[in-house]
Amino acid sequence: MPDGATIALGGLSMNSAPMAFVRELVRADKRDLTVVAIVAGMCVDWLVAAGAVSRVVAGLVSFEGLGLAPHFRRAVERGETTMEEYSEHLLICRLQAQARRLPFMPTVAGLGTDVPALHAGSGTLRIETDTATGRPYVACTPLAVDVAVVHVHEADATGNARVHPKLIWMDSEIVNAADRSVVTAERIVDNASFTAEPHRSSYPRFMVDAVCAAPRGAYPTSCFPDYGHDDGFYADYVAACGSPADFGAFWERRIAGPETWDDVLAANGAAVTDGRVAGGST
Amino acid sequence: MPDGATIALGGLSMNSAPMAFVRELVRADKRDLTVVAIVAGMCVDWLVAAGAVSRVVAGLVSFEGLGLAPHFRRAVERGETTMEEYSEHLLICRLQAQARRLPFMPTVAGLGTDVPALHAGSGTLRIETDTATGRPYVACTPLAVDVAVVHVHEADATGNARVHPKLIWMDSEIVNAADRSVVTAERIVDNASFTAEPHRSSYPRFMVDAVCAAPRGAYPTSCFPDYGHDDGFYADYVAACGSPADFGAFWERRIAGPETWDDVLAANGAAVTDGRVAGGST
Amino acid sequence: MTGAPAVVPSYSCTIDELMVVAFSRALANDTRAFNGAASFVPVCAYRLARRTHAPELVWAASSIAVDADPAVVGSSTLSDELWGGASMLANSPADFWTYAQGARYNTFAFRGAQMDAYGNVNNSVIGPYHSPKVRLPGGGGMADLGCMIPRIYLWSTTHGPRTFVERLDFRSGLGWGDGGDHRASLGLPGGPRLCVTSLCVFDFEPETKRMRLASLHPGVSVEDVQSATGFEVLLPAGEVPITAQPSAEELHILRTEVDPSGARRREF
Amino acid sequence: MTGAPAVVPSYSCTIDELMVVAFSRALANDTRAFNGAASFVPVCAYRLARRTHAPELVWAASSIAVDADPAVVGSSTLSDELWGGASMLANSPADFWTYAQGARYNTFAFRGAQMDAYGNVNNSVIGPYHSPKVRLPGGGGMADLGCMIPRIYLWSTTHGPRTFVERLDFRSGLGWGDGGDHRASLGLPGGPRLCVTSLCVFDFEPETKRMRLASLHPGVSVEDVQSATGFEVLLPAGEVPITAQPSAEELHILRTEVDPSGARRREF
Repeated sequence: MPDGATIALGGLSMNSAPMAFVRELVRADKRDLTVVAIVAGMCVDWLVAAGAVSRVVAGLVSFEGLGLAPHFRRAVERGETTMEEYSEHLLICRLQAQARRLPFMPTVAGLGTDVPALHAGSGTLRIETDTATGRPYVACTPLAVDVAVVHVHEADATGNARVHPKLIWMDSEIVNAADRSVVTAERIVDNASFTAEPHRSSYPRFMVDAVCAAPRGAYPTSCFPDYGHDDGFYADYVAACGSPADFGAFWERRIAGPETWDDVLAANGAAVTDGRVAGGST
Repeated sequence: MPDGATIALGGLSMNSAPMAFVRELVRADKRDLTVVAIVAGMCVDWLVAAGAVSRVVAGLVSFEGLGLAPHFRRAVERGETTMEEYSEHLLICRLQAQARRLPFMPTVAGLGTDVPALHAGSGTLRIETDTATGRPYVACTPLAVDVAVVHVHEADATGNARVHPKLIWMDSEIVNAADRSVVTAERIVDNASFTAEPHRSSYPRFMVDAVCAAPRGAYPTSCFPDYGHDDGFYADYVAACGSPADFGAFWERRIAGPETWDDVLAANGAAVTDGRVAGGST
Repeated sequence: MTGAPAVVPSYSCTIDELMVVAFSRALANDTRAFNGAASFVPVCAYRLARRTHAPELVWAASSIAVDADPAVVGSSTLSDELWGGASMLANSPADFWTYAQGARYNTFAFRGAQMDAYGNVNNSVIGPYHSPKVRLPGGGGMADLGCMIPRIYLWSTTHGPRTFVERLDFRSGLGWGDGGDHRASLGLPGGPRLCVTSLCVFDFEPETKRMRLASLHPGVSVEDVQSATGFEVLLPAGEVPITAQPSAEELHILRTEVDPSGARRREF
Repeated sequence: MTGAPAVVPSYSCTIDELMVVAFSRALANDTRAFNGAASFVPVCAYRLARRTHAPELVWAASSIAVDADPAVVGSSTLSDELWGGASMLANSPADFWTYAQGARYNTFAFRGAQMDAYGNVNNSVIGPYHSPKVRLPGGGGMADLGCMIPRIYLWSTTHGPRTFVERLDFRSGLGWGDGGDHRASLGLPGGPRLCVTSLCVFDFEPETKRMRLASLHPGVSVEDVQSATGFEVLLPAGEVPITAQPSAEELHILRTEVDPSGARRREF
């Protein structure tokens, strides 16, 4: 993952983001990344806080009812990071055009809004008119992605992977579009686990280039049904963002400083157990 | 289902066609139907044999290695039935354009072949050029469908429906495109069966307008894992097509004549049991 | 972010309850709805309607869990805590977006940091787009679903002149667009039906498609609404009615079955 | 439907085995293949290659069952009987067609009632399209996958002049199109690599993209092939090799593990 790469992150809002992987990017001191995330929050904020991101390509970046994503917000307001803003579906259509090797995907999404005009210059979206009906549509051009990273419940050593109880969010869209894909998994299991229930597999091995074990690897986002998102972490994070000194300490103690991901979990009172994470802030 | 309607049939080749429903159409003496079927065989041949079909909209109609579909073949050769021929994916794209209320879906499928030119006059397919890249694509226009009929393993009284072990073929494409949908089901089950495993549901109740119990309703096509297709029926059917008299007798005895669907199964030695249909011709 | 005047209803219910009930009563039996993030008022309204006058109403929790009937509403309207009792977990790309594009789902509710008289919303920036005073989260699915879904509902728990503005700083999501037949001219179905706020209920004047007072919450005057609204508020012919009081049954169901933990108050 | 001369190989294997092995040897370790209906020769070739020189080869039975490893090949190559041992059952619209369009599946084999020198195929009609002598099944996915998949293989168990024609009555599926750079000019990846027939193996001359003799099955002469072929057969520089004999190991694996029931002979 070189500096300057375009990396797409899975998950949706406070659910199933590949946070353990994101922390590794933070610690590897990456620079100038373009981060594609359809509906995101904490994962983008960590990378922006680390100074790793020059451009965010997204439909939404927030902590839902728990607040704005503070570093994302500030970096864009200061012009330090570019927000290349799409809507969810316009971004999905760009990813689908890439995955399906189409010159564009058409959609009515975005018509009448100010979103398409943001991209008239770059040409990534074009408003066109159907020749037969005269109906307008938005032509969404392919979005190239170097690496997609998604978090799953189980994977085998060859790359077969699955989400429990099924793949519901839009992670498959980034995996399908990306040149290479990395899966982080709560558990590494035998291939026999897949052949026993092949109808439950989410990704075949040939769509996955690397697999990493990452128990509780989506923390502080959820990986239900195993664990929910950690409200307390979000609240503490937002509170710490009130002052650079507070945030520096928080960042060092609870995110970037601990040696291993297990240490991060321990520092947040969210060590791997059988139960769901409930609260968890230390 | 009025005469002249456009009806889409689910299943793929020798798998999971809604045959019990098709037989009801035969017995109801329907006329002038347009039948949409992506990859079909016996279901189309029965309707053509009954004189119910003026137009077939399909990618493929055959009995695979067991032969051509004799009535379909003859009716098209005689000009009695029109074959509006697409490829699988061109047809899927037309159905998707309809389902998604798009003016067209683009694809590279069909480029360089003679298929798009078949539809230049009607305009249902158009070869266009992407304005930005100069790449050609086929614009597939919406295909309106009055009623889709698909066969599933289980449905509840409200219309929730599922295929075991999962929906693999393209039936969802016709359900999504159609104005109304009918599900025939091997078993009617309680809603609790769906709420217990909601990740396994194939269609939500609001996509289904009517549910009919039809045990072994896909016979002689398969409904695996419950039962396979009946090689013997196909062979007997093809053999009977050698002479009108033979076929008349076969048709009356084994398809159109029996009073109920259970009687059809009995006449074909394929009565509902717990095992797979094996052979089965009488 | 709001300059809304305090409203103390003279009812035995709170403003969140009044809003949920007003929203709920507007929902027909053939409603097929879903929800996004931080949508407690709509979620409670859908659940309440289903338990009262609209038994066949479809609600897909988080756009995923069809016919969910959870015991409680939790801290996120995208959490699986909301999915209990569902008959189907739909896949977002293959199922949800197809149902939404085909208007199989026919009802969606959204709100923005700014909303204009035509029910368009801004959730992207406050100030100039490229040097914003506040960078907001982004429109998410509003630009999509505003175009695809025929029955759009808006709500605001912060009715004030910074929310209801004459001109959006950015149009993230489509309501009636420029008004009149603009939306239809784009080939798009339906449009916004109601906007339920902390002061009143707006509908949309049929010709211009501008917000029009449909009812005032108890204790709120036309002048209160106008002074809390950055655009000219259209008035109906005749007297403006008072938003109907929730029934005892509605309140009981809302408080004990639909949202016993009071999650709806998270938005206030 | 064929005027092919009888071929009696002088080997201790049958023609179906020779064809399967020749096909199999052409498959690289990074092959990611799937199959459609009545595709016994390709199915056996994929399975054999995976068990011999291409252990990482992907084969999705019926385009659905990824990495299937069934005990036997049954009477249909679309039947679930073929899906045993799979690691994933893919959904056709959401998964298969995306993988195919993106060339994540990179290998497909098809054949037609007619094939031309450029590897284009006809499975739609014999005779004029609108008043056909024979209405064939239709191209199915050939028009799609011929355009999407970079590594196309053709096979024919009925090598004769009615199958290999100068001019197709209808082009149902795309090979090298009009030859030369036609395919690339349409923005399409790759193209046909080999055509394995009951008489010989063809490859494609790199410039014109016309079929060229790559090897003759034992006992078959160049003249036999030309007289069974309706277009001019290109010859390689130098002598035409004989199709390599299957090894004892290949034959053993094919007969005992890959296809013990002899389903491959259904095509002959």
